[in-house]
Amino acid sequence: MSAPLLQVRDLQVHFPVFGGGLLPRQTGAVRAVDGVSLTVQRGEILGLVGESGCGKSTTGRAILRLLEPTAGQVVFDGEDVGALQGESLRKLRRRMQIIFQDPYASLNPRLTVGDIIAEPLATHGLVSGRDAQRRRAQELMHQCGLDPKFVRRYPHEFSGGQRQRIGIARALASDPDLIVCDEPISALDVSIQAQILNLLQQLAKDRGLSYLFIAHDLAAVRHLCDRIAVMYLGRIVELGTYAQICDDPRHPYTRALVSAAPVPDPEIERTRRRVVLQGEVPSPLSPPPGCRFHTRCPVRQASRCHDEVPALREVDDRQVACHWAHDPDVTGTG
Amino acid sequence: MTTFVAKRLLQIVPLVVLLALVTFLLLQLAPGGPFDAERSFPPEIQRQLEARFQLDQPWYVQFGSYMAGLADGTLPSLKRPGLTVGELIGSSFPVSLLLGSLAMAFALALGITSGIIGALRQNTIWDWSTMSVALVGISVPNFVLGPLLVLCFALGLGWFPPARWDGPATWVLPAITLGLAYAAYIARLTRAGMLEVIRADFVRTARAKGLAEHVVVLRHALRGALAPVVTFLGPATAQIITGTVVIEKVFQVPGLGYYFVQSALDRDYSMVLGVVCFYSVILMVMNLLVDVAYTWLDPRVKLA
Amino acid sequence: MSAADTHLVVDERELVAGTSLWQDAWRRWRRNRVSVVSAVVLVAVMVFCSVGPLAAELLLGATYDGQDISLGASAPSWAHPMGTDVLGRDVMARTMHGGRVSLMVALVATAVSLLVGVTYGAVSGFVGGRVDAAMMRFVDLLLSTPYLLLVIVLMAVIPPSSVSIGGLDGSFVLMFAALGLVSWLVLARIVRGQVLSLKQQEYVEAARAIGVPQATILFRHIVPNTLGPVIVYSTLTIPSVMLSEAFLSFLGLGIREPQASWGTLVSDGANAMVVYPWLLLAPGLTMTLTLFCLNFLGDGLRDALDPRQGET
Amino acid sequence: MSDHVLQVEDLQTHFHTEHGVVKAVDGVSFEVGRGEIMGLVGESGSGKSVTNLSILRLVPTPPGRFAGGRILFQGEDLLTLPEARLRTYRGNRIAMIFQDPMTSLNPYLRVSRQIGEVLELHKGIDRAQAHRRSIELLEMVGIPDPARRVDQYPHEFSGGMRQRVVIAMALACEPELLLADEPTTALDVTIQAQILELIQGLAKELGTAVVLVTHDLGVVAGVADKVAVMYAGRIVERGPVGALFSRPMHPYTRGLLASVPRLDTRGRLVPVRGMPPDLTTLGEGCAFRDRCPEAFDRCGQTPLWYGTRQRGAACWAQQRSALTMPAELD
Repeated sequence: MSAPLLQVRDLQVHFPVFGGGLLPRQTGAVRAVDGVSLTVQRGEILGLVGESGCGKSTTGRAILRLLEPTAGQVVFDGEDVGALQGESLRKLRRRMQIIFQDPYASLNPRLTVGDIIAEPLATHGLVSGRDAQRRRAQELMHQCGLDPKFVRRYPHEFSGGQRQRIGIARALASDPDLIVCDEPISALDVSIQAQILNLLQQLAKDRGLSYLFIAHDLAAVRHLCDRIAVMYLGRIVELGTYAQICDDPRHPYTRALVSAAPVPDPEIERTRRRVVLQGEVPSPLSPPPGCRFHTRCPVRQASRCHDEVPALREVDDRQVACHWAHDPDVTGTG
Repeated sequence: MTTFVAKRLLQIVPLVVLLALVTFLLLQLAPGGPFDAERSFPPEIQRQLEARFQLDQPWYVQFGSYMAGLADGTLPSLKRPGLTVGELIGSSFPVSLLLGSLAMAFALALGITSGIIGALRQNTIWDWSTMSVALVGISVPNFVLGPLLVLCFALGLGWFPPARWDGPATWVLPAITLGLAYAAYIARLTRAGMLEVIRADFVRTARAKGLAEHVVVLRHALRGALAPVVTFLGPATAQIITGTVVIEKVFQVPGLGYYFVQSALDRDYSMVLGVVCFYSVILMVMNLLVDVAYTWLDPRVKLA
Repeated sequence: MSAADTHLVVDERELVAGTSLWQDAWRRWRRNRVSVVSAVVLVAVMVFCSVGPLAAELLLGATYDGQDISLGASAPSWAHPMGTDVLGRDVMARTMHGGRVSLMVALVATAVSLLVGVTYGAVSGFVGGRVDAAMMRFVDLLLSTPYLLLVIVLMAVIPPSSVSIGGLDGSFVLMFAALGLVSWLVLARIVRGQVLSLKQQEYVEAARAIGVPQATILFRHIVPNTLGPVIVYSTLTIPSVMLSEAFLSFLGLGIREPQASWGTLVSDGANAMVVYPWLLLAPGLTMTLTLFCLNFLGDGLRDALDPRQGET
Repeated sequence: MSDHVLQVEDLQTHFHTEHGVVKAVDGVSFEVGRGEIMGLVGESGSGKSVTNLSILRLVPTPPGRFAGGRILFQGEDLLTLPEARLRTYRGNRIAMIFQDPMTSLNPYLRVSRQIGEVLELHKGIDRAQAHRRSIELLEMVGIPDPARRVDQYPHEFSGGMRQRVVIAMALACEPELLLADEPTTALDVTIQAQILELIQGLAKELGTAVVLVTHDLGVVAGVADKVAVMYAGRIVERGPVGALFSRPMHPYTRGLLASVPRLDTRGRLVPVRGMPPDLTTLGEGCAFRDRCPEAFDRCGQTPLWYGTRQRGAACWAQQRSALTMPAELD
């Protein structure tokens, strides 16, 4: 295997919390991302799944340096992203793009669709001349399933699904190698979600793109991704191929997630065994000691889960962060 | 909560001193002095006067003695011999306070009621007419409104005395004149707040519980709708302080406001400084009360 | 570019024209009849005040300071449509002149407050962090003082002659400065809030992800989106500045004789209203009408520019 | 009249906007029995939420207007009931749960007050009794330490806990009918599982009839007994949950099922093409025909219901195929 396109090592993003008083001073930190390591190969789609507040979006933004990481390293195609400044960082941005969740907030309402899609072209000098840029924008619109004759329209004149296509066209404009997709379908209607998923899949295939696909919907991730990383409270708890994660999860949290995801088939729904987790996700302001999942874990064992942080270890060709991942007596896996 | 209030009260002291300093320097830098105009004074008397009020001292000594005098209430007025600033404020402020309070009470009662009516009857003749009246209220300057009311209700119909300040009958016109613009403002704020809250999910929940409409409005919607009104009360106090200045002139009310203007024109430095400090303290305390009221209104707000 | 892409070169004439948010707002505003009428009346008032004095002088021979003591205070007539004051000056000419002064003070002071407020707010919001905290602390501090009292002191103690610039009367200069400097505070807060929230918008993040330079982000993505609230707020600042000017003039602290503003005219009128009511009514009603239209215009613009209103 | 708790007959709820009349609900009929959970499925703008709101007449009028139909609750037409009488049903015999637990609780009032006022109003008990009962209700919906939490404000609860509070409030008077409008859409999957389990358990234990509005076919498959699929203001297909999922009759239902990614397989997604129609410009004919792979000339006319009241679809293609093969009805 060649060197991975993206390599993230022990990434941490902490948001300082300021207390009151005349002069604000830091009283704590939200540990949104707390030691995430992952790799994305060329042409690979890696899914990053977790519930709201688990730090998956923050991870995505820190990789693109839209947020400054507190610690850790992001290496993109051999270059240390964290060390780049000014012009060299701008150059790198051409090769890493992002698609957002909210198709309404992610497009500047005052610019035409043509201007929005052409912005990367103009910024990086990829296409010069307004006419040429507009033509290229129209090509991109066509590739994303939009009618090119609407190039002069404004975002508010499009539906949610169409706006998401505009966002995709903008991300593709600079011909990137990696796109971070931050929940690109969760704000869309069911029948539109499939259109966008298929478009993303097609584009990845045609252009050899890599995605870091962030989502909370395990089914969508399974459909699209080669490998999946599951996050809980700022950490990755399990990382494996889509089949390993969805069909044979080892971490108790992944198992709960898989079993909670509804399947549109009453027969399966009626027969399958469900792991309903008790309680709520603890605050990332004061995460529990030891294994972060132990407060809700159905198979936790006295003292060790509470005292010792489980490392992300290799278990049966995948990585799991659970003390008992290899122990079928505890986890109940066959 | 108590520590918050204590902290804020303590903050008032340096702020007021700072403000007093700015005022003082402004007075110092302006050409001319308090006793310049009185040409009849022979030079030595003027020097005596200046020495008595320490005007011949360096500015920081003057400022220090002014502040000390203000603090213990012994600062004499420059232009009214024998009277201290404290006595002058003490005798005239209650009138301004009564006027301001009456105006504010009138404004709140009228404003909140018509705001609620406007919101609940949105896009009807009720809404349209109350809001038009409110817009008129905002647009008519009180020094135009005051004389007009006097012309109409005092001189024309003879219902109220045209001026002066003795007894409830004389309070009516000044209070209405001062309060109407605020009533209009509060009506608009209440209506906007109400319209926003009335569409909120939790109001729909309240309806789904089977509560009667007046319970829905008064128990569930009104508190949220009043938030902008409470926020407005801070700046409103500041405006009503200056507002009384005009009303006191129009209706010849012996209040502190117009006194202040006269003192400024007469260059009665100690009086000007005293009133600025006094009103600043009132305003800052009022702002503090608004913040505290806000926590009572909205349990999500934490004071820190 | 493959051969399949050639059909994409859509003819210029086939492009579907879009409707920008400005065009949308303009359409919404035009439907608001009261607001449009207000705008028309305002233009009429401005013409009345700017061209009016010239016409009055040519047609009626009336100027704002021309006295005819023998005439004294006379009721409205054909020669003096709004009557004359105690010195025999034409009230209409004085009302026009006063309007000129009031409108000019309001416009200049609003321009000052726009310049200061927008710059201050934008810098504070865009830089963020400690600078923002300090800058906003300062604004809060000023807002918590009875600053109009300070303006009163300022106007009372500074002799206008000491600050006159060029041919401009010192009382004007003082007024511009005093009112401009107190009305920028709220505007700065609004702009700062806007900038802060826009900075968080995903389309600004998208621009950063593309590598768009900071200055371009500010002027292409942030500033145009703050304009709506700024326009609305400044239309509402004009009447409030006008009121403050009139308020100071009414107290005898503003514009000085023989110059007149609506505030001084109303003040004079109020003193004589029992005997000569037209002295109060002419300037008072003109001013009220103007303020009324400005407020209606501001309301209409807010409804048109606020997208939430557009949906209902 | 029947053993149905709720029977909706040809409901029509229209909105008069400046762009024209929007027929948000255009002739919807269904019924729910005791202890039965009916899933009402559709995408945004399909009219499913408006249908639910219409039942308690919570649609703001104007701009809304009930243009026709009947809503029979225990045989009584809610649409013609005097407002005062309807209020004695709301929150008492018919309760409602809304989508977003973050906004559907009053932020200014304590939880005890919000649950208590329903009890005081409908059960005529005093404040102290209501307070005690509120604690019991919180306990029932699985909120730990209810005696302490009952006096807290909504912002002190997490999303899942707030939805439990909402459910406790809805169940306070043991309603015969529960209207749940996307009750889990705003929640995480693991919390969704908890809430669905709770609703399902209550329907079975208390015999409450439930109308569950959702866009998530998976949720319906897991919880509902029967399903109605809505598109552009009409029910296009309905049936028992098993039959509807295994043998969908309407092309839209089939399209939805084929476009949802599934956790158990990784087949190819076949999205429904195009976009939902604009309700203001909807004319005669099947609203789905522009997106339908099976549309033919007949679809220009509004399709008739094909099938029975329990199982059927509004589709001409069904009619056509019925001529050539025996109808399959459950």
